[in-house]
Amino acid sequence: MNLAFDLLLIAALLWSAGRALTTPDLFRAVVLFIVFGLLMALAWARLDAPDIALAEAAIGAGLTGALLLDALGHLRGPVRRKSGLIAPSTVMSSEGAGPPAFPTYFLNGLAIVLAVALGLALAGALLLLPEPAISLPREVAAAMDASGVAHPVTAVLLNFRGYDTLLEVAVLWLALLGVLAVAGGRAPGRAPVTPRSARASLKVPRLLARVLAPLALLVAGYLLWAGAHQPGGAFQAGAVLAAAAVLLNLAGLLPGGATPRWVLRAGLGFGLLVFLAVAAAVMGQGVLLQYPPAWAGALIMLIETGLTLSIGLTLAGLFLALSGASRQ
Amino acid sequence: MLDPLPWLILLPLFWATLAFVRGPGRGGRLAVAGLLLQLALAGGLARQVAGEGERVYAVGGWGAPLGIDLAVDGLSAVMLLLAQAVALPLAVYARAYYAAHEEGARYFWPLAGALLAAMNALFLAADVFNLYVTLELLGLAAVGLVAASGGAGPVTAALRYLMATLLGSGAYLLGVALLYGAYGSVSLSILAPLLGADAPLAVFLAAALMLLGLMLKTALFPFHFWLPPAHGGAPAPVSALLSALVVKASFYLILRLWLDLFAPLATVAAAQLLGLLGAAAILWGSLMALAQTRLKMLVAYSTVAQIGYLFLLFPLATDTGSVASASAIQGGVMQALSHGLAKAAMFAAAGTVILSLGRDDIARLGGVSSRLPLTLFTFALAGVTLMGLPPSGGFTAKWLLMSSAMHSGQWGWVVVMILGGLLAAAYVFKVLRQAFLPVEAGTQFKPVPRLLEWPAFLLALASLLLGLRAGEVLGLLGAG
Amino acid sequence: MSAGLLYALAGAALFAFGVAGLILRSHPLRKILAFNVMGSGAFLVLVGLGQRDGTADPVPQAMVLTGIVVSIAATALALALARRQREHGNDKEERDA
Amino acid sequence: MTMDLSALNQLLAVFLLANLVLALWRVTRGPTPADRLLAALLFGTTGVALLLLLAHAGGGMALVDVALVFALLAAITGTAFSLRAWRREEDDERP
Repeated sequence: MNLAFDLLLIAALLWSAGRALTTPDLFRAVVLFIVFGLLMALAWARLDAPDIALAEAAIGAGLTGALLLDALGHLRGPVRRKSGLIAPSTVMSSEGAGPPAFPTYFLNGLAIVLAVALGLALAGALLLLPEPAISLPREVAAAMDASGVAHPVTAVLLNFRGYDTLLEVAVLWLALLGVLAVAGGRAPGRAPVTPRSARASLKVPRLLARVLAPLALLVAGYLLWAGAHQPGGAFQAGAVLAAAAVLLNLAGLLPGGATPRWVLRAGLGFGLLVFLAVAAAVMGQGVLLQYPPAWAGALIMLIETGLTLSIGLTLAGLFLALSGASRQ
Repeated sequence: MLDPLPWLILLPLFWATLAFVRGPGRGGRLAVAGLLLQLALAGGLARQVAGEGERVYAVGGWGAPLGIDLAVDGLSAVMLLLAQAVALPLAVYARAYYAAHEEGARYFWPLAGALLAAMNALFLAADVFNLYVTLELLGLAAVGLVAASGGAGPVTAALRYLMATLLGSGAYLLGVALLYGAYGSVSLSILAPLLGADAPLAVFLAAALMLLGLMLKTALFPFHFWLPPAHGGAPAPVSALLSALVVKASFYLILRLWLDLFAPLATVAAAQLLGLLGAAAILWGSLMALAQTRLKMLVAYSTVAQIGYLFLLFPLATDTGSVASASAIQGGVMQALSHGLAKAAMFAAAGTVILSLGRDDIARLGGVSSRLPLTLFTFALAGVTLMGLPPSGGFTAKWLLMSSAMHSGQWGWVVVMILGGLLAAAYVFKVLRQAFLPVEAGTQFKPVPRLLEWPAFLLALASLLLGLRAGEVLGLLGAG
Repeated sequence: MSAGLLYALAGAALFAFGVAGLILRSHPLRKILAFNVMGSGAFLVLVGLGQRDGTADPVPQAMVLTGIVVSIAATALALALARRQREHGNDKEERDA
Repeated sequence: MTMDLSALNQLLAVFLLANLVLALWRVTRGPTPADRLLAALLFGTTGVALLLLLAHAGGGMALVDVALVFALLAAITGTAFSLRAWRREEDDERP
């Protein structure tokens, strides 16, 4: 029966992903992709990975879904320009105009053959793989007492491999920089102007936003606190915060914009700066990111709190910058 | 005493974040100060490596396999020096450039800081998953820089660049997943001794995926399609950073994986294939450069060609005996260094021409020789390195590669290198000839600040003098 | 066959889907979906393969959390670029008209 | 896998998942955008039920948190759809 569950879930995953990439209608593709994200969250739950399930539900399905739905209106309609990966003129698809030429058939065929070969080779390789020589879970378990937290994933994320996380926070901040650079520099962000006719339709979303935003704040606080001893932590908490901001923006209660003022810029950089400062400060006693054992728990909590704020702002900023930029 | 190793990663992140908080367009002076410090730190680290050899740094004090290790040896020390040495003059140049030309200036400094941090972190990483994170950091910073001016051309180029770089890092990540599944660790020092020629199929697949992904990021022919529009369309300081450094970072990683981790899997056939792609890149890139009508596109296609030389080292260093192999690796690294310096100078010079003339059509460069003599001289000096004439670093590089080819009896590569040098001479002289023509009627040369011309000149001079100091560089390379 | 290995196999298939989609589809939005599918595939291989023996392994789980954050960062940047590109296309059309 | 579903829970889980697969079919078939999105929202609710079941069956209490986030986020996706995509969808369908 377990196997039946897994096979059904995997079939649904493959079907939704495959259809999202092949269905001719973009809207349908995005909805299928959101469904794919939800199914992935279920798969993570099934794989004993509740931390990832949380992140996937909040980031993968929630925020990515909102970003895609918001972008959809701007990216639909006839495509005037190709942005093919190989070359503008050699790859076409059903979204382009005109029947594909012979080299297109050939290249498309080649790509399909290569992808199928890759999939089969991977499957074969996975089935033939012997057991690994090293067991990291055992190493993690042995070092848990010195990590300052009680939840293994948090210990890996913020202590054993905290350096990865430092760089990853930088990646997120960097993406916002890129979005601001591309979307910004135009009309300053203002609350979306709502025509009288549309105002009535915002009634329900506004009510929803007013009820859900405080609730989201509460959930974010809970997830942050929970991270020390059970699944949760800064990323999930930040994502829930960001989702609340997105909802407020959609309901017209929070202005979008791509030119953050300095307080907001400080908030966006705050988490990274705290992380960097802690990483540097502990070097007085040892090496980069080596927390003194007695302080490890407190320092990790400090970093996570800063990160929750900045990750929330950054993720929300990714949406608000785009949403504000398009409403000039 | 300040340990230079972690600070090479923290410092650029610090000034990048502070520049962001200070606001759009701010932070240039902070960046120059930070880069000065970084250059000193990289110098200090190189001296450490030259004196004490390879060094491992366990972040968080945990050590592999539980924690993440950083490591520095001769190769990474040389690459770190190159990155800071190119970035510092470019930062001085960029301040002058953006003072005259505001487009794309708003987030240049934070993006550039993140780019430098990513590169330094990549050169120091000794953990395949950590390398993945640095690759993503580097890729997104580079794409952001290309797109920052917001124009139609750069945005399209940036989107294509982003898709290529994401496909590349996706393939790399799957390779990491397979390695973890096979051995239970992602640390290079743990994985290397476990990996043998009898490795399971998954490990061969991992090697192929990681190398392919990185080739896409390095823009090796035929994966070069994204490079010319991205490097040619970005503002000049960005083109210089990207062409001089960013493609070298993924090349460095290919070299490191080939020589260390995947050495037991490396076959002569695979090495010959890489060499053939490199040869095709040299010829195709040079011919395309020759066919360009815009100066920056010519310089960008020249990068496609010069990347080709880097890949000639693989057939020369695989199963050819220690003498040929050592000289091939030295030649490849010298090529990465001298091309880095020369290409930064060349793009900076092209940017100066654009700022002064307002355009970069090669056919209408008349008068540059008399109005911008220093900039033209910079371009010519950098050209000497690309052609591989003595005493430049490019000459040393090609001489080392050729002697390795002769040693192992692979004469074909010698022919390719000679042809490549001739073609480079052809496209460099195509520009110089136009520049020496008289000023076209109605052409206005805007005066340019000296801080625009001198940093570029210093970079070109460094690429030329590198040949004279090759002994020291190669000594450092062999130290760890 | 353990559940981990089963999901790793599904991940391999998803990765191949994503690669094919990224190469074959031309619309930027579709490419963005494709690389997300590709990433999810790689994540499933990473965690599934690490948990072949049926015990949870926090190390690849933490790595996937990192990967998810990187994915949304790249998605947002790609969407921003695609939208800007489309705006330029629309501007051009208006000028041409 | 620490999670070992008891026979009844297993049956229920498979049943809920089968529901999801049917909803997935509705998402692909449409025919109207509202059909698609309602089906997608059904994913949220059924997903919550499924997660609670998995938590009950030994997947750990953390899955209850996942269900909580699921429920919260489904509201947001729904709003994003109705306010942004749906109206545009109707615009598109007008001749």
